[in-house]
Amino acid sequence: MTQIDSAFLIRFFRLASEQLEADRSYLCKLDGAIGDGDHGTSMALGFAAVVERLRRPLMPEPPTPDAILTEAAKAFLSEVGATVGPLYASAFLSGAKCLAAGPLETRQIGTLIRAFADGIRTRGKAETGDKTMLDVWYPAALAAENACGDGAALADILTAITEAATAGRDSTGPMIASRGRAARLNERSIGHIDPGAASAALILSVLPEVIL
Amino acid sequence: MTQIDSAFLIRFFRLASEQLEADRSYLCKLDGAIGDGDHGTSMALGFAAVVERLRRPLMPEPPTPDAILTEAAKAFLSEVGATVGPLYASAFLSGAKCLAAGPLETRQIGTLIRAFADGIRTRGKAETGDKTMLDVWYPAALAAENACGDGAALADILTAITEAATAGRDSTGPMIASRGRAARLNERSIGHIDPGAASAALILSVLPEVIL
Amino acid sequence: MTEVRTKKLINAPEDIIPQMIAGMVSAHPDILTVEGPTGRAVVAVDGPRDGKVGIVIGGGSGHEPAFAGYVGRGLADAAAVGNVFASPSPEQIMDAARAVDGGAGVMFLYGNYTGDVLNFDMAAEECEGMGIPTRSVQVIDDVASAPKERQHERRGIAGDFFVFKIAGAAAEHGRDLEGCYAAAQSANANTRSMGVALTACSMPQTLKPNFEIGPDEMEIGMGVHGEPGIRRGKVEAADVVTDELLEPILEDMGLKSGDRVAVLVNGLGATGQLELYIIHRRVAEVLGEHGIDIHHSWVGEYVSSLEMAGASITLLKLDDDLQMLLDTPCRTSALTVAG
Amino acid sequence: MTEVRTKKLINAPEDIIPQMIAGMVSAHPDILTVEGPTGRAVVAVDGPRDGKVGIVIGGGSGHEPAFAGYVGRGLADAAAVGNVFASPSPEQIMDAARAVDGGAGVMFLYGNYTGDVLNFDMAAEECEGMGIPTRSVQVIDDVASAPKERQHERRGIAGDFFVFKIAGAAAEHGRDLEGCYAAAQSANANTRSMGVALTACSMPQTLKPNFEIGPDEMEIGMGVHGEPGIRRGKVEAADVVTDELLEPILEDMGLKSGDRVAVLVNGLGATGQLELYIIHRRVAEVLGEHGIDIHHSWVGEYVSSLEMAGASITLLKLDDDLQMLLDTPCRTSALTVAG
Ligand SMILES: Nc1ncnc2c1ncn2[C@@H]1O[C@H](COP(=O)(O)OP(=O)(O)O)[C@@H](O)[C@H]1O
Ligand SMILES: Nc1ncnc2c1ncn2[C@@H]1O[C@H](COP(=O)(O)OP(=O)(O)O)[C@@H](O)[C@H]1O
Ligand SMILES: [Mg+2]
Ligand SMILES: [Mg+2]
Ligand SMILES: [Mg+2]
Ligand SMILES: [Mg+2]
Repeated sequence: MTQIDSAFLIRFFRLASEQLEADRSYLCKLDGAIGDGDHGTSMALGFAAVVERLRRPLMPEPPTPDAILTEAAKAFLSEVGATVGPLYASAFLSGAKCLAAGPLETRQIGTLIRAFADGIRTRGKAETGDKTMLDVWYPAALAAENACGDGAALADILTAITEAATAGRDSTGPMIASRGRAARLNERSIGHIDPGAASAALILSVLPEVIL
Repeated sequence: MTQIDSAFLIRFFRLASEQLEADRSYLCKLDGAIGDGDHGTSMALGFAAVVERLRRPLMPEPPTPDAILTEAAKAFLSEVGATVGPLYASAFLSGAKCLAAGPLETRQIGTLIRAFADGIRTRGKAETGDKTMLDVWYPAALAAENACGDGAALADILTAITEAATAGRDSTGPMIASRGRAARLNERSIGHIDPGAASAALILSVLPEVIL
Repeated sequence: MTEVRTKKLINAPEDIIPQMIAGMVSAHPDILTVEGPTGRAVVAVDGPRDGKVGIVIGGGSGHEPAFAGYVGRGLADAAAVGNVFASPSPEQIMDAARAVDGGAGVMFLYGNYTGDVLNFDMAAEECEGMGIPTRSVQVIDDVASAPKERQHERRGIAGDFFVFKIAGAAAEHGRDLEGCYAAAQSANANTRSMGVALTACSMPQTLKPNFEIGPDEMEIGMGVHGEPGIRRGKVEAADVVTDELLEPILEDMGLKSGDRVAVLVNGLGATGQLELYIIHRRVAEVLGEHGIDIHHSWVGEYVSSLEMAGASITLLKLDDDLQMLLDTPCRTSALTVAG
Repeated sequence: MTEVRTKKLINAPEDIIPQMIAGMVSAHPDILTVEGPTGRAVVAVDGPRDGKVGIVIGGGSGHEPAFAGYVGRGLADAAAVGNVFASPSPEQIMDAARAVDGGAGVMFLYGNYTGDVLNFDMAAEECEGMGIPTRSVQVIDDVASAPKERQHERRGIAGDFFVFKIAGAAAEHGRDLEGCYAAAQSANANTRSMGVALTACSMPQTLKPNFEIGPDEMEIGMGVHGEPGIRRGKVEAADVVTDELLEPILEDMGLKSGDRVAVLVNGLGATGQLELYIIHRRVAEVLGEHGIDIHHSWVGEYVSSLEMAGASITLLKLDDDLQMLLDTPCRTSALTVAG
């Protein structure tokens, strides 16, 4: 794929949904350690709801990328609520704004990732370093933008994203959580990977398959 | 000891109580299989209550054997209730009647055992073969009476009791229960030793130590 | 699994019953008090009255809120509280009987277990000796525990709830001993239950599971003390289990279209209301298919089995009198029916 | 131990919430109904009224009887029911809000969790957009979850019970939105809890324990979703545990002789009333030693954590207004206060 268009997004949601479903219990287990054990379920249900929604007719026909992201936001939010519902709904709505003028070049994937991250931050008020999903979304966005700016090949941009996402996920291990459920643990959150960071890395990990 | 007198009874209750306490969880486990898992506790508590009661002054002073058994009945019954409270209270009261005229020869232990058995039967309406404690008490009584009638030595009478008690206990394994909690199991009670029979055999097993 | 000890929030095991009773009275001093030297008779503060039949319920502990949770105005006047899974003694029952005797006689109600029958009968004999007329009702609702031809041998499980409620209301309405007895027996004859257990419970003294049950097994028809039931098998879907519990009840009662029932979906301990309501949903569905009307339902822990996982379903078939008695207000720690 | 799957009486895991709701409504049709397209707003049949502030409570499932068990006349007008341990969505909350809006505004009450705050805030924004004035109260009773200086960050656990009850009564008395909000915030400011967990709970989707806890361990201060607490150690005697839970509560509230409180000893799931009353006995003893008066106690499962074993203690410090509101009659499936 050369463009971040409707087909891209539909494929992205489908692959991400499959990935999250496959890793449902891994994510629940991470969440059990410092949270309430439901993160895998909420993410799997939320993305499945998006995929389900995108199977049905959308206006306009064919749907624009921003229409797809807007519907994805609604579908995710109304299906799961939870903490991730509002956060990912904001991510997708912020992505919708960023694609409102039309598709982006695939190389500009960093722009969309940053839009997602900004949406999450606006809604949840967290910053990087708080041991949340943002510790994956922002580093991934930055890595993608830098690689793109450096003129890297598409495959290398994607590698940069995956590497940054993995590193971001792992960086949450030694952090003390200061947002969400884990924030009440203080030092006891140390040594555990943040489940939301792990699911963010899983979502981003499907990009090569979406694009290449 | 040559007589079944007050000293005999006091020693009997103490040793039986120790034995039941030691086998508490074995009895609970047997009861768990075909009942409700409390038999060891009820027996241990009941006999401990008797011992405790016999430590305190009794009227007349020194107490007669029947006074001891009457107090034992009260103490057991008021401590545990349960199924075994009324049954052993009746056993002891029936024993009290049998010793009302004064102590028996030790060789006549079968008479006391039969009195216990009769008391249990009157209260609980069970018969031998119903898979209850009576499948130990009656065979033990009979074995003691027979050995005594045959002119056997005291040690042999005691051996006859213990053997009959053990055999009686084991005989409950293949039986179908028709009294008590296990009676609702029909065939499913087959293959399990009756807990009340097992505790009866334990009680009788202390007689050699009481007497010899 | 049997090696692991069940964790409980208790002090010395020999103190649990007196401490539980002290806890109940400290929590509900407006409803409950203790009377008599045994310390095991939990009595309603404003229950017993001159001229009213005294209602005494009781049994072993480990079934909370049964039995003392049903003591209070309009329900039982007193409960005799036994050790865990062990009938109270005649002395303990007598403390309860003496506390509630108002000159109109005393009715004893308890589950049909050898131990309870023996002990309550001894207490009844003692009452008669003192000139207190008594009547005794053994609750026999558990259809899994004996076939219909021998239904008088059946165990009493969660059906206690309905039989006690009806008896208490009859006494509250000022019926005489025979009248109360007739109402209770009518409730008893019209109450059927069946349960399923998923895990074992552990006695506070041993902290070890009372029986073995495989990690994927359930036992249909198991009793509230963990007495074996009628079928062991793999755990199935809630609707399948519900149908298996409900069918023998419907059949045994011969319920038919147009009949009216009250429903109790009872949790045994570890099974929570999320699951119990899923069961009730199916109960309502099946009753609806049969044209049977639900007058009222209770869903929760009403007669438990320590921390056993599992549930039971109880139906009480109503006529106008039973319905009126069921709707009669009462105020106890476990059940409030508002006027 | 983590290999064994927890046994539950459910059908397909994805159906549990709709089926639980269907079960609740089928069990309590005189109290509950469902309104709105999401099917997740459980509404009081005779709660919402013109001119009365609408009381909406809610949160994730798995805490039964919270939240829908507290819907009914005199308490909450509706509950928004989320998935297990997951906040309801804004749409689901809006179904509840629309159902209870009687022109006097809507008050949202829920435990203080990021997910609930985010979703309820979105709903509140939507209400404001529609011209429905709203107020939101985040319950913050769990003293184990943050120090006093950061008490606004604390989690809401069993204290929901008291805060919801007070809010519902305030609305029932016809107070306006600000009046209801003031009462609820007063309850919130005067409610403190702390809990202990003995075993893990398992999500219906995984049937695996949410966290690991040793066979002889307890966790003091654990949250109602199994969020880690403040100390892990060997299980101790009930009195020792009770003291450890009670002390920080007393200290945090600065309770002193002559104060009056309401007490809730809450079971998390597998821990039964036998144990809960033993705890209450000690609570009453300690409060007595401090000269603190108990106005009323509740002991049982009021805010649960699936099948977790454990308990929590909650105190509500009363003034005359809070006491009057606490005593105000209500009729819900989980709590009836008779008039
Ligand atoms: N304020 C926030 N901003 C961004 N991400 C957050 C915030 N709070 C929590 N998270 C993320 O949400 C994840 C937890 O999600 P989930 O388990 O679905 O929600 P809940 O804690 O409500 O059960 C955390 O691991 C963290 O990454
Ligand atoms: N009617 C009876 N007559 C004699 N013994 C009986 C009778 N019913 C029960 N038992 C004995 O009681 C034993 C059970 O005692 P226990 O477990 O203490 O009582 P419960 O069944 O009330 O828990 C049985 O194993 C059996 O030996
Ligand atoms: Mg979570
Ligand atoms: Mg037993
Ligand atoms: Mg027993
Ligand atoms: Mg959650």
